[in-house]
Amino acid sequence: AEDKVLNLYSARHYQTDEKLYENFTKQTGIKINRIEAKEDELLERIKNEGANSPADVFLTVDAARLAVAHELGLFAPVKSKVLESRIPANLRTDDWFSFSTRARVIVYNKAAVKAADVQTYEDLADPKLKGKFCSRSGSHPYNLSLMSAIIAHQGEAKAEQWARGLVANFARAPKGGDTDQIKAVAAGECGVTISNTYYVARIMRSDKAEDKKTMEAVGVIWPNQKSYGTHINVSGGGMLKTAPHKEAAVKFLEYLASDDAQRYFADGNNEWPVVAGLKFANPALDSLGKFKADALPVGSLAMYRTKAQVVFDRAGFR
Amino acid sequence: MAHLELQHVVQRYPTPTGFHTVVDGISLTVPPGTIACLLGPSGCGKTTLLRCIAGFEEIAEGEIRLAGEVVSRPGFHLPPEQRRIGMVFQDYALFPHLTVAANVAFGLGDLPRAERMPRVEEMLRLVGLTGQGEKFPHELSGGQQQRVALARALAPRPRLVLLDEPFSNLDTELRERLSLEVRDILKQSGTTAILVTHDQHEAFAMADEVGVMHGGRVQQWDTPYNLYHRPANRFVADFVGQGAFLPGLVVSPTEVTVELGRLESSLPLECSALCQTCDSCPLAREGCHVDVLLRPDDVVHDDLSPVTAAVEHKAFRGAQILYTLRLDSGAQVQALVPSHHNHALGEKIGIRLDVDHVVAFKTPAATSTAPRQPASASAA
Amino acid sequence: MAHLELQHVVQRYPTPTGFHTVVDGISLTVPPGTIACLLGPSGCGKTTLLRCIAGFEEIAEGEIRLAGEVVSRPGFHLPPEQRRIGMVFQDYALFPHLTVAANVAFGLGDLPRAERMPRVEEMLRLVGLTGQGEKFPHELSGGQQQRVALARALAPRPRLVLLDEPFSNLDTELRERLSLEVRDILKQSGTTAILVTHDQHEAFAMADEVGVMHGGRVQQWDTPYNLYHRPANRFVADFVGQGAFLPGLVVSPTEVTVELGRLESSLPLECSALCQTCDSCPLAREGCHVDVLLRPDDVVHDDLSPVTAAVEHKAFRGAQILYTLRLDSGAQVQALVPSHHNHALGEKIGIRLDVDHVVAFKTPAATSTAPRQPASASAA
Amino acid sequence: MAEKPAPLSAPPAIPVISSFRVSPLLLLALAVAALVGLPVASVLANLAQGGTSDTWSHLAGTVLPEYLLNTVWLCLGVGAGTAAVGVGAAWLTTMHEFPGRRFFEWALVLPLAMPAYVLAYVYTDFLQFVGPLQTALRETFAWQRGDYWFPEVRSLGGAIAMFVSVLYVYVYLLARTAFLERSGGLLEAGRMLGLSPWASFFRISLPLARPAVAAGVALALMETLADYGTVAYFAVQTFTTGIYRAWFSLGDRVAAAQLAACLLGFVALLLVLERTSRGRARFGNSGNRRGPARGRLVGVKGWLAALGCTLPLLMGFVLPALLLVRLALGDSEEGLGWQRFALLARNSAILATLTALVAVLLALLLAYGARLAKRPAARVLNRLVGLGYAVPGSVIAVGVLIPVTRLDNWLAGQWQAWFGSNPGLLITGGISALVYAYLVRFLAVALQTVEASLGKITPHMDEAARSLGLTQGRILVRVHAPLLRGSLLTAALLVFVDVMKELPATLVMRPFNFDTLATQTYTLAADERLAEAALPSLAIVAVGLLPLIALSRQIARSRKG
Ligand SMILES: Nc1ncnc2c1ncn2[C@@H]1O[C@H](COP(=O)(O)OP(=O)(O)OP(=O)(O)O)[C@@H](O)[C@H]1O
Ligand SMILES: Nc1ncnc2c1ncn2[C@@H]1O[C@H](COP(=O)(O)OP(=O)(O)OP(=O)(O)O)[C@@H](O)[C@H]1O
Ligand SMILES: [Mg+2]
Ligand SMILES: [Mg+2]
Repeated sequence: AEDKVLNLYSARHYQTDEKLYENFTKQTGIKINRIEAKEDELLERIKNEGANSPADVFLTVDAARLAVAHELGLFAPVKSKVLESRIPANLRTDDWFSFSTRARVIVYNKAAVKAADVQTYEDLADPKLKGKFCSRSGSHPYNLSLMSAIIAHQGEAKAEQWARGLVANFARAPKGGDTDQIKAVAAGECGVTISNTYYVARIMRSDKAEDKKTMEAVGVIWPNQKSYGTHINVSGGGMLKTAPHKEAAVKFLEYLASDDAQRYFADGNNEWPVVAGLKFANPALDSLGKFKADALPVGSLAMYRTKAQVVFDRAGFR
Repeated sequence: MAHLELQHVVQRYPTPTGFHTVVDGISLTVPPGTIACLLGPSGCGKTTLLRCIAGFEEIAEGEIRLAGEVVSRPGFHLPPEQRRIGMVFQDYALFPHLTVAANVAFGLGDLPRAERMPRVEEMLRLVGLTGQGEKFPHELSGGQQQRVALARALAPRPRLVLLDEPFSNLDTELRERLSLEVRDILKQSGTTAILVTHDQHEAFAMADEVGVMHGGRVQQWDTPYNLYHRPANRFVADFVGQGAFLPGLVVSPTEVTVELGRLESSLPLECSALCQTCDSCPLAREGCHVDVLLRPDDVVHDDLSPVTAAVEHKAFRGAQILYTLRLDSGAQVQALVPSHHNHALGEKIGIRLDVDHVVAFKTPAATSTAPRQPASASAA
Repeated sequence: MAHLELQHVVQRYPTPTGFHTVVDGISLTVPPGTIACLLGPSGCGKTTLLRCIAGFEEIAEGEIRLAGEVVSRPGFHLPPEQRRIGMVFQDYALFPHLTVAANVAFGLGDLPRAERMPRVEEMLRLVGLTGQGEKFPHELSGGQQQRVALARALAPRPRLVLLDEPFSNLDTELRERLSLEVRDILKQSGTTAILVTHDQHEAFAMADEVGVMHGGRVQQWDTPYNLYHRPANRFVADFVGQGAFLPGLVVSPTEVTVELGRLESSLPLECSALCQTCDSCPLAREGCHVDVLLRPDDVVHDDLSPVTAAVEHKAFRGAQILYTLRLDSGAQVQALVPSHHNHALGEKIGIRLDVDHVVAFKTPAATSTAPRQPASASAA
Repeated sequence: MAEKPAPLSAPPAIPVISSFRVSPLLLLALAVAALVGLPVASVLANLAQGGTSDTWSHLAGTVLPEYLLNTVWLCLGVGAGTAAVGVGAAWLTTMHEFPGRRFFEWALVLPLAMPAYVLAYVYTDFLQFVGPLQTALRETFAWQRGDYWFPEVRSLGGAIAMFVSVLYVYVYLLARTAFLERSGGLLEAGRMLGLSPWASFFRISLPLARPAVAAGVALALMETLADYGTVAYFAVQTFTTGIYRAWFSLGDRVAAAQLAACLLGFVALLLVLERTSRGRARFGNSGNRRGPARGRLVGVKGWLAALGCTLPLLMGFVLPALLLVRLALGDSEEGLGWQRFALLARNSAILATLTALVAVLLALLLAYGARLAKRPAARVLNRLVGLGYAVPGSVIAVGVLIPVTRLDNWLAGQWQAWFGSNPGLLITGGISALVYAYLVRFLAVALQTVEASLGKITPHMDEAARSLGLTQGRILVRVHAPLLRGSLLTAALLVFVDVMKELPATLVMRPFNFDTLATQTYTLAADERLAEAALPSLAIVAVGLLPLIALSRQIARSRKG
């Protein structure tokens, strides 16, 4: 019998995903039942529900989480020509797949900081920027992910030194989200920060006067274009081993890699599609331009996740 | 230089439909150092009057003065804590979170620290609770709690002490001992006190003056002796002491006849010379019908007496038995008889009158205006 | 077929350091339809004993039977709600959220609806609160609340009613009326009742049998007459009624001399023939020193008497004055004198003895073992 | 009557051995307490498990000391703040008469409807450096950064202010009940002994209200300790941050649970200390004939009192509500649509109502059970139940998830063995597991409220009813429940509003496609869309508000007479 429902556990928390799912139902007639919650709690739920879990697909952001789910043996391997052909190899594994990416860029106040001084992540630790750097908390997955990448590229010792440099440059103690940092940079509370691209893009696309003013005051830089590239993280998912509706699950994963779905990620949520060469209509993403992404296999970010937190803690990056 | 003065004090509780006047125009004066008692049936407003004096109720009319100074009048109200009045509450109102000693020490804030504990000890000794200072109120019996309340009120040496049935939960012996001791303390310190009690013996034993209240008014404010022997009206006569009324006929200004014989009064029955008929006479004149009060000790058991009455009820009173007797006419009288004269219910026993003081009230007319003034006269 | 039977009941409250034995081995029997009274000083365990009977306290030893059935024994405990015992609490414990009528109707759940209201009306009439059914408890005076509590306990016609000082906040008149009425109701319905009271007159008037408690034990369980005239021990003699002890010397098996003269007792003073000395004698024999109880009515005021005593204190008692007199030896006696004999404090008045019943106890030896048995004898 | 052998006197067939201890009601209460206390106990049980020392030593060596210090300051600040504001407001409105008292009496409850995290969002948005206020200041005076001083909202002090602004209501409600139930006679006795109304407040009312105030402060502190949203947003790192860090960042759930257990141990210790310091003292009143008489505050004093009551109301409700409205109005993007809103509100209301009802029933049962129990065991169990409130929501959610899914899987196994088909998870997929999780977390609120009032009913009341033939169960229904009406309403109200605001457990435990106002707020706020989150936040406040107003007026009315 053909599955008429799909049970989705999602840690994505984007308003726009709604339309993405509706479209799937329209195309396939499969109804999506959805629970959205925080990543780690959802993992606990799946783990505890065990063999009787109703969940078919688990979607989350942050590669490290996907890797944890993989290690817990929650995902079932999926063999799908569609997925293999559309998703680049460094963005997928046997049992989970990335569907969109977001990059961590440098945002600076054009009046207070020279663009040349903030071209790489490493520049941010330079004493020149003393009292100018601000950031969200060091325990946030986005920062942990970046730190994991730095450790992967430079080793733990250098990474810690870098973190200490950042801490020394703090304009204020870490607080708030990425949007808050961008606004603080624009208002001159600090000179430079790092932010996920989709927050930047969202402000760029806003009609509000204050947002327009914000974007006028700041510049965006693709870091490390001359070395290993800008750090990216992914949003992705996979089919669960205990999925009661395996057929629908695969269909759904394939749908997420389809042009339609990929455009939702781009146009709706300002994420970069994983499918190469896709045409989308997001002026903000367009204006950010092309960039060189870090080619580090996203799965390996998970390896340094714990170490990243330890390094931040030791450096006093709260 | 009266210590406490009430002038036409009126107090009302609001009710859903208007007001309920509980204290209805009371005037009284308690000279300094006097111990006064309020007697009266349940619900007559005794507690409320005390609360007015203490300052918990504002008064609607009249004036209350303490040591010459106005403490309450409509629109002005000295807060209770500034009146320096001590109060013992009917429900004790001990502080449950404090020990007995702390309760007693509560009002001693003005005293130097060093003097506080000795004062507490002294008060505890007085009420017979030495060594119980560390207990909490809920660990005491009802009577013990009452004693703590008493000690607490007396400890700060107030100018006026109000006691709302302070001994009602004590046994007779303790009650008598304590009431005498409290009387001594009050007298020694010259403290003025007003005591509400249900126990007439207690009122008589403790008070210099006793007020009998009824329906929110003071019916009579007098010495115990006068209350008993010269009641101001029928209510007081009925309420104070025991006894029964027998219908009588005034035969001369000094004589009344009742079923049991003729009673002679040395003083005239105070009939106004002006009135021509019984109805118009405020008191009683010859030919008027009166009710004569007979106290149980006015009726003497005498086996030789030709007059007999049947035993209706008897109450053992220790040395005596209080007999309720039915006369042939059906009227009842009471007689106090030594307790070795033990007669059975229904038995007819001989009685005679031995009245040394005639108290009579005009028989209420069909119109229910009860006479307010007594026709009182001492026996020769 | 005794209705209530207690056999060696012991109850203890836990204290921080161990146990405090409050009821110390009480045995008693209350036949069906009897009204019994408990008298005793404050804190002697009366309330606690009632609570054991009602089932609120478990007992440590002994047994309580109601209508032949065991309701309490160590390890077994019939819950209070299954005992069908009514109780009136010292602090009323009215339900504040219910009207007076609803309070009274509270225990009438078993009654058909139609019968409930008439029963409530009946009870309210009985306690003199007709028409007050719609009030809430806090709108009543203390005495009125107590009457509601009484009505509530009696309404379901319990097999046994326990009353913990049910009249202590009522005025004498209402108290007497109510106690007689309650007695009548109890008697009519054949309900057994135990009443705790501090008022001896009340106990005497209401009770068929009275138990005097002290220190967790029943000192004497007897008729009022016997308690007064034949007290079982010194404590009872002291506690019940008034009076004073005068030292005396046994001069013959039927005679005792005291300061005021020689008292003759028709019955021998029950001295054991076996004992040779006073110390070994459980009661008293010739030559032994005894304390003789003199009630106030045993001492008669007689202006002609050669023996005089000084007035130490006087208490007005209505018909009489209770004089406390000091003899030349310094010993005190009390005398009840008609109230027109008004003597001043300090005045010397003539007295003589008129004892028709000698009650004497052996004078406590240096060792403080007070004699438990009286040396009692009726006068000829 | 003696000759008629009473039918009731037929001796029971089986002797009831000491009815006090094995009353069925008590057994039921114990069972419920055990059930609700299970997840808390399972969290505590982690203490016995040997920890991964790596995580511990890392945390202890780097961040834990700071977290602890922050937590202590936070607790001290919130404890002192809620006590002062709550007791002060309760004292003013119960014991005095001043302009607007009747309004304040119920309006002071309103901040409760405001989730602390929403408060944090709006105040931050308004007061931060880039917020409209500071921006306007800078523009008006041409200031630059560093030219002027402005209090930093996102700080320890700011967090304390946020918590106090909404949590004082617990203390207010409980203290108010205590003041009202207090026998006026005691205050009168105090005044007879020379105390001014102010002095009687400090020497009589306050000490007597102590169990209630302690209960209120305990609730406020437990909620503070369990909070993660607000402190995380303010970047004030507390012990709870440590728990989340151990769990999420360091991936060590055992260490996280152990930290949570330490937190619980700390809370339990505080509670025990408070109880033992009461000694043998009692706080119940026997005769509660007269309620307190209200003193009239006239002139300047009256207006000062009104001002004193206005401030917390303004801080905790009016201002944030206005800011939310401002945000919502400024939001240009299309909203959610009324239908969706109605659905969310309905879901929230269903959960909150259901939980409130069950919680009140269980709280009454548990509190009464402890009253019946002569031994302290039941009371200890109740304290355990009470601890649930101090556990961070995510931890309790997982704590609940474990036993519930185990039971569920076992049931499914049994079903399959008997009927051959696999029914899937029956409990986890429904609302019941969620309600259970709420109970584990919020029963404490109801329990504290009910217990505080039950203690004030003299035991003679029970005894009088028993001597009138009522069993313990019926006494509960006919005497205690009506006497406690005010407290039961209060308890229901507190739970209702708490459930409306609850997030972590709702997120992870909810059934498929079941969104509430709180999850909606979260979805938007987590995406850093504050303006859009304003609308569902307002809805939470609004939906919570209606019963709040209705009930608090009801409570005010039930106290008359
Ligand atoms: N707060 C109140 N509101 C309305 N009526 C009241 C209030 N308090 C008392 N009353 C009524 O006022 C009357 C007098 O009450 P009060 O307490 O003064 O009587 P009391 O003489 O002290 O009686 P008792 O001897 O029984 O204590 C009673 O009829 C009572 O019902
Ligand atoms: N719950 C309790 N815990 C410990 N001791 C108690 C308790 N209740 C009463 N007691 C003690 O037991 C003794 C007897 O108390 P009980 O209440 O039975 O006295 P009572 O004879 O009724 O006194 P009263 O006439 O004053 O009411 C007292 O010494 C009292 O202190
Ligand atoms: Mg009174
Ligand atoms: Mg007692």
